[in-house]
Amino acid sequence: MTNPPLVETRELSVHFGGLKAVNHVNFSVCDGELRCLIGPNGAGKTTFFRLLTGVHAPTSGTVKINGRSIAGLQTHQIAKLGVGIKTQIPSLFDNLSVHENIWLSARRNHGRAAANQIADRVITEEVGLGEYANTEASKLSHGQRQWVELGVVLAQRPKLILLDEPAAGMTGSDMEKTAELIKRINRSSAMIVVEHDMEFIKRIAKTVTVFNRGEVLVESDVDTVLADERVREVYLGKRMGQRHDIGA
Amino acid sequence: MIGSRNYWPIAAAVIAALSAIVVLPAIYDEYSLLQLTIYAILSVLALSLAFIWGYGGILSFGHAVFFGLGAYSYAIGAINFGETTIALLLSMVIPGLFAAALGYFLFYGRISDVYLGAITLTVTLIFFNLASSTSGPEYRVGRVPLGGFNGIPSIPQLNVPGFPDWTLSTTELFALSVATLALVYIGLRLLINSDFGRIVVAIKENEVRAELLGYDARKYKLVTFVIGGAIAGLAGCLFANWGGFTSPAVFALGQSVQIIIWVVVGGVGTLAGPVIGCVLIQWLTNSLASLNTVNNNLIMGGILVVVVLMLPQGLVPTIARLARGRRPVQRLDAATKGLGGASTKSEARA
Amino acid sequence: MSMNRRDFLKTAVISSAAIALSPGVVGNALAATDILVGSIHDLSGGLDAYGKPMQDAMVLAAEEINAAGGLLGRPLKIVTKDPQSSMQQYAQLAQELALRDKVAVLHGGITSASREVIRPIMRKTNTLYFYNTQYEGGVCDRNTFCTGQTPAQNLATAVPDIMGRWGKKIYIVAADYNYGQIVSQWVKKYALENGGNILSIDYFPLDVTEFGPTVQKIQAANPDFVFSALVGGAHLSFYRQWAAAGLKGKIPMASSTFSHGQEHVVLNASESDGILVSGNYFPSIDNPANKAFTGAWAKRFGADYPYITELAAATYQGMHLWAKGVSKAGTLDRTQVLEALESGISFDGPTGRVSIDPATHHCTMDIRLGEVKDKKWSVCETWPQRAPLDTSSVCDLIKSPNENQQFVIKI
Amino acid sequence: MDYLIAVGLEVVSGIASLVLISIGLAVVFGMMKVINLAHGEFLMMGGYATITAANAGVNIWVSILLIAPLVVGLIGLIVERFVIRRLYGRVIDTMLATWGLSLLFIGLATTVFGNTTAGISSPLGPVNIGHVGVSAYKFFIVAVALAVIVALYSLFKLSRFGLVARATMQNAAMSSALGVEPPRVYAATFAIGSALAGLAGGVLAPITGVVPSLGAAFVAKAFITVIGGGSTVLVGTLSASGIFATVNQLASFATTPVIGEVALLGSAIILLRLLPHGITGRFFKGRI
Repeated sequence: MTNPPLVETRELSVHFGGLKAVNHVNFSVCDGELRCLIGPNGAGKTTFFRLLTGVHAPTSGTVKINGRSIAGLQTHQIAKLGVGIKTQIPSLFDNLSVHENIWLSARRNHGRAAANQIADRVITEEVGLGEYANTEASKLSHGQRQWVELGVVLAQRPKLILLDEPAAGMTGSDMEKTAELIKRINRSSAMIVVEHDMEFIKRIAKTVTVFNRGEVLVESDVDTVLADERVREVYLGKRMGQRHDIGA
Repeated sequence: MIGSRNYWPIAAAVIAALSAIVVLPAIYDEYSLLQLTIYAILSVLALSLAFIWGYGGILSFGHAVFFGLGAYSYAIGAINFGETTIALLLSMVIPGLFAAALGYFLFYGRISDVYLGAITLTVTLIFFNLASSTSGPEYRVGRVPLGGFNGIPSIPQLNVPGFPDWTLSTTELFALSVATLALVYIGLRLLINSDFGRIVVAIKENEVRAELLGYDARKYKLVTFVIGGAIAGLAGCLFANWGGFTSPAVFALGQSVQIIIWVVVGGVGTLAGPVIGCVLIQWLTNSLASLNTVNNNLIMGGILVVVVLMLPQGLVPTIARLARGRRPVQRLDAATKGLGGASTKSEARA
Repeated sequence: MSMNRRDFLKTAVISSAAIALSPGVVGNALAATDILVGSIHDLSGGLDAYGKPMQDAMVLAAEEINAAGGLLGRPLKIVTKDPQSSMQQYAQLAQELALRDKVAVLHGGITSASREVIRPIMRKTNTLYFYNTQYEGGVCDRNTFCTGQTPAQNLATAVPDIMGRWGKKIYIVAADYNYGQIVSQWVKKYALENGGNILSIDYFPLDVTEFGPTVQKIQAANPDFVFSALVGGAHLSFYRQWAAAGLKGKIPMASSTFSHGQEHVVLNASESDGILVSGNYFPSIDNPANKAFTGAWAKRFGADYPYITELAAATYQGMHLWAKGVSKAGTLDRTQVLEALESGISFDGPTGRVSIDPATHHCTMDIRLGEVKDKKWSVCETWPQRAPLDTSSVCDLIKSPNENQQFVIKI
Repeated sequence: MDYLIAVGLEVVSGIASLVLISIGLAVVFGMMKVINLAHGEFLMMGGYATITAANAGVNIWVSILLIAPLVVGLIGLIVERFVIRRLYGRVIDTMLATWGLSLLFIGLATTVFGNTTAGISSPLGPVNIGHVGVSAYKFFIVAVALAVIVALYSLFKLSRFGLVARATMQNAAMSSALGVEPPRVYAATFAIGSALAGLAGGVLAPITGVVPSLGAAFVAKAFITVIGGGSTVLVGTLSASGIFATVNQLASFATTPVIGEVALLGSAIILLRLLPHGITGRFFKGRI
């Protein structure tokens, strides 16, 4: 027998009034995987992401992380299961320095003895922000703030990392660096990345799950998915027709 | 900003307190000592809110509840037991326990923001109403009638633990109050500099992020709240000692407002600021009492409006900024200091 | 490093500045010949309707004494403090008057709470203290003189008299604090002793303004009359809501507190006419001392002065009693003034003769029943020279001069 | 039976008073997310405006229904211009500044009017329900509360100003792109809230009397009612007032006014624990 999947959802649904934002989704991610979630606006991927992080409670179905149901768990308890989460808009301790931000993460997960050392390594080697270590987070550029948050998540040394649109608002070299960073992180942690930007997906993705109308449309490797007719249809069709992103 | 890890402020506090205790009784008359005593006691109260609001991010509109509970607990304990050591402990334990219960209700119910303000305000009004309606002879704890609106008079002075007959003189109460102020200041400074303190500040900065890292924000807020409540209770005990009375006025909305004003005027997010704010405002209130020409409310209200509009950070941070010449790099400088490391590079860059 | 030292200096400088600034900024530059008299009354905050006339009475009495050559050849100077209805301020200002200004005597305090804050401070600092307010009785402290009336003094005669006029079923509404509670118990005692019946006693915190449910409850109980021991501006609403519900003409009302807060000045005649008040002073009292007093008052503070309250009259008499004590002792020395005051000093003031009872340090005085009509008081009964029976049942300072407490009198 | 009707009337008029006391604060908070802690003093000034006008010979109804809201609405405009406007988006700072204003107004009123309770007597006599006399003025209070609710509903839901106001509160940038001047809308909304407070003060003046410190008794109740009501201004205020005033009046009848007050406060705490964002949900700006 192999280990149970790191994340597993069974018949997961959440309904907001009459709207079936996520409907009977069966989904799993194993150790070391890098999974991208895509889909048109309103497909339910962000809502699904929030179900995984415990922000929304499911109407029915279960989410298991590391074999353990997260029903009723608080955010911090989910974090303690070894899940690192990066939200869409960078969420940092704005008035604290980069070092302090990352130290707080290392301190929680590795104790005070190791915290400084881990924080230093993450800052200088892994996210490459050494020269900003003592800069207040609020003073950094948007891209830098995204990387700091990646660093914060990294310093947890989680088994699983959930990233919500890590490349949002980035262009060119910033996006390049982010993609590199994600690949590097993936060497030690499994990842689920919700992303809009097809260009970015092409750079990082291995397996892709496509959402549409709250359900899983296709799940396959990136080239197959991109070649799939149905995916093109929902993507192009929906892009024009529907303007609201229900999940976000 | 997370507190600095240098210990000069602590050394300064020790020296200031020791010299105050040694020198002032020699040069001031009894009246001035009593005045200084009340300033020191209320400064302890100011520190307790400075901690939970400025560092814990919890703005309670009913902070006076803990102060009042401390005063009443001490009064009831001291009159019942005769010896005051247990009463002194009670004055911290009971407000602390109440803070734990209230904090559990608030933080584990995920109540924050104006809703927290509304509930704490309501709680203090309930205490005020209940305490005010205990004037009947049936309301007594042990042999102490609660006294309703009139409160409890003739509260015994603290005695040296184990020596019921050695009650504190004016000078000794002064020394005790100043020492308490210094100790509370030092204790809070150490706490803020500790890992616990850094986490508390981080939760204030971004609660969601802290939770995502696995910190149970509710727990940290609760502990912060309990510490603040216990310190406020201690201030209440000293207050009951100073005046020898306590009345429901300690629970009044005005008392809670006053504490907030001290902190706002001095500077939220500092410890020295609220102490200075407290002393300034108290001194002003006192001076106005002898003037009889200008209405006190007029002045206090004016000060609060002007401070919020003109000095939104409060006196101490504003003065500190002016003293540093308002160079923008100084904020970075402060950030650097926060980590105890130096990085001249980042200064140059920003 | 330089930053650290600067931090240190900053903290040190600020602390020392705070220490140095706080006390003694205001120096005292008074002529050594003035006799300082402390006056501490609420001149702002919720009780100033009570405090202001008392303060004015202090001034008037001092000016009269000064006009007559002062005391011991020295002029009086009133040192006025306004505690703003805050107990903490009461404590601070009483300390200041006693320790810094070293006043010869302190007059003041309105509520019992404020008196119990002031009294221990005065005793500790050996400063003579006069409390000039009607209160619930029981204070027993050789350093303190209470010149206002107490419940037994006032109600023993008034309650039976009012019952004779209106009937035996009484509904009591009272302020929810010590005074209201105790007065209600005295009313109850005298009512029961005279065959009366108390339907209910309702207590109201001092800040209650909404009496709708109470008005309905009283109607449902249908008493012969209502006895009110309500206090303060907020409770004024009761009389108004009572009249608005049309009960003014139906159920009569008596009170021991009405008029002390100038209630009848604020209410209009149709809301207040016919209310009976048992008390010690009404401006219409017909005796030479009162004529002189009201004349002097009008001259000093204007003929349109709202109302000279009982507390103001008591304060005025308190000042004169103290002055007589000092004159008799021939010195300001506290012990000798105390002895002089205990020697049976009395003063013929606007309320008639007031004499200090040596055993209780309370006063024997005339008690009256007044009726308000058109915002003016007429005196319908006078019971001369009533002794402070309640306090004297528990307090004897001649036997035990070291007594220092407020007794709760068993009613 | 007569007594029960009288009790019922006390409850209804209690609800109406609470609605009047709170509605101005609810409008300002609900629409602008500004908590005006000087709200109680706005009531107090409405009371003084009414009494001063009535004593100067103005018709009592004009003083209550017109002069009080006008005067306080104007004061609101000034306050908005010089204080509130500088603090938009800073909820706590606004609360502190308005708290300062509250003290300032108390001081001003004390200086101008003195501290003695001022009042006018109730302009309507008693009416009898069976054998029980009640003040006819209570019916007037209920009528004013109803009129205010209808007027507010029409203003915000049916008028052009209401549409513009709600749009501005929800998205100022968008509506300014459409040619609306958000500052004007804010000022107008704050003035309306203030005027409502003034009206409440005017209406209550004959029954409570007016002292400079009058506001303190009301602001906490209004604050709790508004927070307890939640996001939707009218429904929230009505439902919270309904619950709190009923609890308060019934407890007062059964026991004492103190217990009534404590019951009100206690029910507020329980309500906020069960519904952490009030009866009608979390606050978003601009819902009426």
